[in-house]
Amino acid sequence: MTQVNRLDGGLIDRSTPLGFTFDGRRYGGFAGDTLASALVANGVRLVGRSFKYHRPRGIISAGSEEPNGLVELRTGARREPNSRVTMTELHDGLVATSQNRFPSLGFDLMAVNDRLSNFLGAGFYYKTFMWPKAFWERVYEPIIRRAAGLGALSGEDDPDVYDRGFRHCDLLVIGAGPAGLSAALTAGRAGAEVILVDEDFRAGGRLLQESFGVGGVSGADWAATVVAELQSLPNVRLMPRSTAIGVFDHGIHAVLERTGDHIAAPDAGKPRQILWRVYARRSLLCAGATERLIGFADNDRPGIMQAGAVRGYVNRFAATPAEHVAVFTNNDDGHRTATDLAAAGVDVAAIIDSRPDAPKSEVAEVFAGAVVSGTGGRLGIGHVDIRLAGGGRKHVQCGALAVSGGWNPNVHLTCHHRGRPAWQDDICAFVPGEGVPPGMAVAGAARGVFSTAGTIGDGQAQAIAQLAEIGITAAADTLPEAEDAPVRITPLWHVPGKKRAWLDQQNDVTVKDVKLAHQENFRAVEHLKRYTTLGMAGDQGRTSNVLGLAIMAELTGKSIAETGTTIYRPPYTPTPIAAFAGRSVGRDFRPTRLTPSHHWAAEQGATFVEAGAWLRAQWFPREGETHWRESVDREVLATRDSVGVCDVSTLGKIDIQGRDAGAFLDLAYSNTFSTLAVGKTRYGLMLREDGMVMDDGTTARLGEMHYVMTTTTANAGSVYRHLEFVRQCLRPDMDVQLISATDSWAQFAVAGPNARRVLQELVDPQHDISNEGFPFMACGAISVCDGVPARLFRISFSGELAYEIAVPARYGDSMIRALMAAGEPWGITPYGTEALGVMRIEKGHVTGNELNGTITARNLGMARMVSAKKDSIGAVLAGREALVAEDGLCLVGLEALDDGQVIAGSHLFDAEGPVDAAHDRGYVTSAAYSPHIGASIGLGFITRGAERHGEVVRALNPLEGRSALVRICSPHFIDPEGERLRG
Amino acid sequence: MASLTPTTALGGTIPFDETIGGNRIREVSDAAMASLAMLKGQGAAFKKAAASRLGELPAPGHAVGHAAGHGGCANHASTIWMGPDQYLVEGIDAATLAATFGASAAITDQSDAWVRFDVTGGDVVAMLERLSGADTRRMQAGSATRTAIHHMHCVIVCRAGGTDFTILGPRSSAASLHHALVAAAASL
Amino acid sequence: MGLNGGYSGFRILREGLSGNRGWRPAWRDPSPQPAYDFVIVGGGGHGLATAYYLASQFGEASVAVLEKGWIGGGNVGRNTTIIRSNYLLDGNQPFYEFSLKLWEGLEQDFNYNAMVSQRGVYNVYHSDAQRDAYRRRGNAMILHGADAELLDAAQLRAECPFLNFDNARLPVMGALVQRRGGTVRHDAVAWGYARGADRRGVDIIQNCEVTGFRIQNGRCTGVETSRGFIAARKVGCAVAGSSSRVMQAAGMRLPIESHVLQAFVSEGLKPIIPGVITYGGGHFYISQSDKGGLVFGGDIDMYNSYAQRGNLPVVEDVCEGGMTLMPMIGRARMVRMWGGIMDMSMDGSPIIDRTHIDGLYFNGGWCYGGFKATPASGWCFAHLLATDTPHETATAYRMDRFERGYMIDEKGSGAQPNQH
Amino acid sequence: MIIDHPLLGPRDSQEFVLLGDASLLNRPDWQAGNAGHAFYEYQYLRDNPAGAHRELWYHEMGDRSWLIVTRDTVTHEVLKVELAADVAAGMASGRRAK
Repeated sequence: MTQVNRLDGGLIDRSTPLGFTFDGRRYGGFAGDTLASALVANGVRLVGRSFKYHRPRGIISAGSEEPNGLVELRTGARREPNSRVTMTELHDGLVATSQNRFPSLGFDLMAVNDRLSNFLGAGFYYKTFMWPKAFWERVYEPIIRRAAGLGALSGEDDPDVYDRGFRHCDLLVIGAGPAGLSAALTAGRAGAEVILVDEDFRAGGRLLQESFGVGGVSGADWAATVVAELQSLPNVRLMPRSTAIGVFDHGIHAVLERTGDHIAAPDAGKPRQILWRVYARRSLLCAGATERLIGFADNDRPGIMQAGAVRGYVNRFAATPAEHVAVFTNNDDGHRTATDLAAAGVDVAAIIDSRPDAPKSEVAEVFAGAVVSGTGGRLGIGHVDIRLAGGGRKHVQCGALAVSGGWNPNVHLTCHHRGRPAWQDDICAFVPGEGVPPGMAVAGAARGVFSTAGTIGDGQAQAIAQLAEIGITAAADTLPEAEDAPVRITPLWHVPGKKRAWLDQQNDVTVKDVKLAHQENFRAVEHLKRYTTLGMAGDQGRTSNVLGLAIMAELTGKSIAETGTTIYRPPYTPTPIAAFAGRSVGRDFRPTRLTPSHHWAAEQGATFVEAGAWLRAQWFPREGETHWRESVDREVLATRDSVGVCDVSTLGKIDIQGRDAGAFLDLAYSNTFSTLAVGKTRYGLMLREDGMVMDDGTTARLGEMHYVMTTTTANAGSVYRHLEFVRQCLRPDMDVQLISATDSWAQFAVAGPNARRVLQELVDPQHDISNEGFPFMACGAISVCDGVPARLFRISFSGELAYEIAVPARYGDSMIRALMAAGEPWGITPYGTEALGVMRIEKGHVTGNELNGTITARNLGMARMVSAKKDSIGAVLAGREALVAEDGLCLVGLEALDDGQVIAGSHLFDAEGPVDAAHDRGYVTSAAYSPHIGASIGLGFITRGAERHGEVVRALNPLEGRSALVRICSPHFIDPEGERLRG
Repeated sequence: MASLTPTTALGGTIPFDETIGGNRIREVSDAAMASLAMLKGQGAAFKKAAASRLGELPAPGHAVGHAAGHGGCANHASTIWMGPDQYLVEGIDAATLAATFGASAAITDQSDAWVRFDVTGGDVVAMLERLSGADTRRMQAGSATRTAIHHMHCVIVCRAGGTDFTILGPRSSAASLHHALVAAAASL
Repeated sequence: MGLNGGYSGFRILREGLSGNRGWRPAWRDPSPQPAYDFVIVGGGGHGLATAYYLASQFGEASVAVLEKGWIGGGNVGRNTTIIRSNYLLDGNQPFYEFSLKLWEGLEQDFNYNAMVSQRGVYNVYHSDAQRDAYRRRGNAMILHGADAELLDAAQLRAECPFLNFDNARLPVMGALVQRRGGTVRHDAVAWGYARGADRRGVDIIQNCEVTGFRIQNGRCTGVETSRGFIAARKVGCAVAGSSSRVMQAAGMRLPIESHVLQAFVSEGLKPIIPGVITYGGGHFYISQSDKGGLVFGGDIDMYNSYAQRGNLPVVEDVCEGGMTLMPMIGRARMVRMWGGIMDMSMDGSPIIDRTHIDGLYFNGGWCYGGFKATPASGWCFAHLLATDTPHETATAYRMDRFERGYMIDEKGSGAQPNQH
Repeated sequence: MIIDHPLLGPRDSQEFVLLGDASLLNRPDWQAGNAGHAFYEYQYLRDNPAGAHRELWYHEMGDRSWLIVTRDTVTHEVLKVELAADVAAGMASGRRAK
């Protein structure tokens, strides 16, 4: 199809034609077009449907504020709903599809809502759909939900990658219009580190859209010259296609750079977008302004546009919205549009200027003091009805209507710290007010300085002032000649009338809705917004808020300043969720920690399990084993019968040194460590200050001034942080130093009757590890395999004769292979976390399942471990009334009767008696099948448990319809006297 | 008796070494590292020992080359500031340090605590910009900072401004850190 | 209440045909009387609900709600609209279940459609230990008379096929589901209670800031406000977010810190998320509004704040979790992020109790769970105010539980508010 | 947010873990007669000011220092940053002086 509305000139590259489709139809455009300008050039006016009434919608703007021109862009997994055509850079083969219509954009059945609008006014749904009760979810809501939303997600995983980035600068300039370019140039020449961001793909802002020149050349050429100089400065970074979406505390700005949206798809490994965190010592907002429309009857027909946008399409993109264009304005700006249209050879049908003192025009008849009282046309504007100053009426044919209601400075980023804009009467607009983010200044149109000369001068002045605050001196250069017209505007918010006049075109909020909100006492601006949904659409009110509250001000008789505004929040423009996530998604959501024997375990075909940040071997399936239980049972039995080996490197290890190391541990642990002999290990219980158990583990004393603490895998980080708190904040007087040694060591548990025999194969002969020479709970620095430094701890989690042998992590892979080889004669069996879990339950050792943050030492039956002879964290608050209650919870063992199963998460009840919340006696924390005992066993907490060993209780799991009788017993199912440990 | 052979943090026998675009990413697995922390009230003895073995101690946020005859820390044998009274010493084993410092310091071997990647090339800063909030653009030889890379606690040491950096990360997270570096280099 | 003034489909037709001129203000804007029997400080959801139930359930006629700004402007106006009663502990479960039951009959009760939508709340689990903890919780819910289901991976996949079953950092193993949980149009809750209370004679007074309490020999006799002194037989404070600030005027220090919780909404999209989904491997939960916006959130910002705005790290953390759990939302665009101020208590559970000052009552410490609690909180606070005895479902919410050791700590994270 | 570390200069707050009110430095005497009540107040009661607030930040992804940050909870402005160890040492010596 030929580009019927394409004009001569413009900033497009006619040597690079591009093809695209909209709703399946093929169109042509050029490099330098946006999808919007290409659609305009092709005479496409109808691009969408409104949210509620499904009214025909056309493009009204040429910028990121566009509320109507929303399409589904691309196809398949890359489909992007609600994409603004005005921000979509045209690329060859681009595919766009209209939204929220059925069956077609031209004929939309849902448009019946428009006929029912009298019954569908603001908040109608709050007043009905209540009867019959059940109908809301079954009937009404499904209907409402089906109508919800505009575009649709593909439902497929986003195939693109997104990067995050970090940049630092002295001055961040937001917006590369005349003010921003001038500011960046001033700061750049002064040698400051400058970052200049602009959401457009071409720098220049309004200069690209206006016809007037700067310094004797066209605005676009002046911009190009400035850009060239900025690019030559090493201390200046230009970031096109980059939107400052949010201002956060202390000069942190979020900037979204679209690196892959102007092409069909990013290259492999390259990001679609980058979310930059820009640390700016100072920032300068040069975001320009957004033109307002005016409320009048049927002001939402396709073809009705911002007058400035019409200029933009004509001047920058060489595209006119129609052959005959009328202009409706309350300020001088509309006349510029008329002039530029005429200069481009487009017929200006009429200039309707609401001001009685409207200026004359060379290019068209001016109806001074007149207003547009209505429009007509099917799926787009065909004519305007004019109410003349004298009261007469006139009917003018046109294919487009350019409307200017004045300009709103883009103050949004100044409100991101909940700042409130201030009303400025002479320009009839809000300008930055109280609460602008510290470090930010505003220049140019964004603070109501509208003339080109004014913005260029203001940009320079504000840049100099901002840099001065951080001790950088910048010089003022002579400014180029440019237009310097004053703002001449007489406010007109809406043309009174019976028919609906639109304010928020996406959400279908009309003047009538504002009146209804006022009538029902939703008069506070926030109530107005929330009741009518004014300003809750994709543009977040950029095209509608001021109109709406101006009308509310009229109704309440308050001034606009008193009426105030709602809050602008980040992001400035809609931002893909994926961009905030960057690379930390999927498997890379968080880093994965691998054990030193990981690669070996993978070779063995181990099944792995996530244990916090770690990936650990869960079990090692063997040929012919069809169910995980077979593998786990085998691993347990082999360990208890002969010897097993397990990588326990994940346990936290903290090196504690200093003359006060023992005293330090006495404070951190509830039991005593200063008395521990060198070469010995002791179990330690660590409480939070509130008396609950924080962590437990064994701590070894390697020297007079040297301890090594072991923490649980899960708490390694938080325990280290806590110890640093004790060291730095509570006892800075103590001589103690901490360092994490978790990653330094590859540590293996070697457990079972033959554990010593295996180790003797590897431990260098000079070290005596016999039962006498190295008894239970002994520890020491030794060497293995001819002098490799190692640490040996005789501790046992399994309840068997066991050691933990640690070698430098680099030898971990080699060490596990050596252990397997040395243990072969005894059939050494590697075991994973499942078997580890079974054996610790059999032995009654607690883990995270038991230590759930509400458990005291007393609950664990370890009350005596909380020394009363010394100060230790948690000891005092552990003595509170409820925590020492006689009928408190007690850790017990649980054994299923008659082949039943103990299930973790079951609640415990007396065997006879009611089963309801009031009679809940406790719960099961851990459960496993014990191949050793040949029954399902578990650990749990039950009231008065210590006194109830032998009693049978009911373990109830109604969630899964299960119930079992279990016998309470000691948590030590295995070797309660600990003979195996000491063997 | 069996003899043990070391592997690199990434699990290989030869260190990873690849050039992606303008950047070279090289795993360094053979450097001795030890943490050195001054004990309370030992200031004088500690500083004396430090002077004899290390020379000048780095100020916060810095690393200082300690091997005689080489300037700065470009020779990868430097003392890195880690925290108040805490340092990480490259290129000297813990036993030697212990002998030097005696009871004036707490010394712990850290040779196996870290994975170390040296990243060099013209686009290194552009690559680090995608990984860390540290102002690597302004880092000069001898700047060193502990910071986060993709939720991992890392140390970034600048060997030569703009072109030559060392990144230390937790050894157990070597694969994740490596993946992050390679992805960043490839995304430029 | 008759048809005249009441809301109904018929009324909408009638008004629609007569130019919608008959709609009256949803609530009056009266000037404050010199004295009331009950003064409720705070015109948020809990304050308005308290006034509504004082009038509707306890027959109290002389009630005023004092709001320093516009009603519904607190957390009822800035939350993620979720209702549920999937609590573990005896001190909490019955209360939240009571609340859920009130939600189920609320709209007919106050004649306002708040769009209570019971589309289910899914808590996804990612490890055996997490499943066991959810099982314990689900069983507690059932034992207290609430509903709960435990889904395995296959069952969850059938209901939420878009979850990242194959490539997530932590495996998606199943979910604890409460079918009766869901969402509610949050603003409508405030307006519905306000309208219902107003129609029962309650004075709702906006732009009236309480600046102090008049306390004479240990008894609170009224409040000083920006519009003068207002006498009251009993004063109830429901100002979660600002509790410490307000109660300081009565010389009280609370086991509460104020923190900011951020929330986010996307552009309107065709329906794609079935219910409320919560990620157990990070900080992320999401639902989809009747307008089509994806409404999601995650963890609090960690630092004390009264600023009603947050910072980037949490935004990124939430989106990382969201993209990891459901990568299909990547190309959905966020249009707004905002922050509300939470009363983070020392055990993550609220306080509804008398104070050491006669005639002064306190309701607060709601953490980020206040919205779902609105009806029960209002009912129980009204019960306490009217009868001076705690409601049976709120007996555990005592001020002195910390000193005596009766914490209600669902997460087990102890006395660190930013961990709850 | 940016925390101006006394030793390292401006750092992104994302490198830190926040514990809470700096009053946690004032751990009561475990042997005092009213220790139970004192520890209750220490552990559970907060001023929670709307304004300047002294709070404990831990440089987890940094030098592992605990800092006392004085920050305005309404504006988020950081007014002062100190090393907690210095402050705690000062308090200890203050106690000894008494």
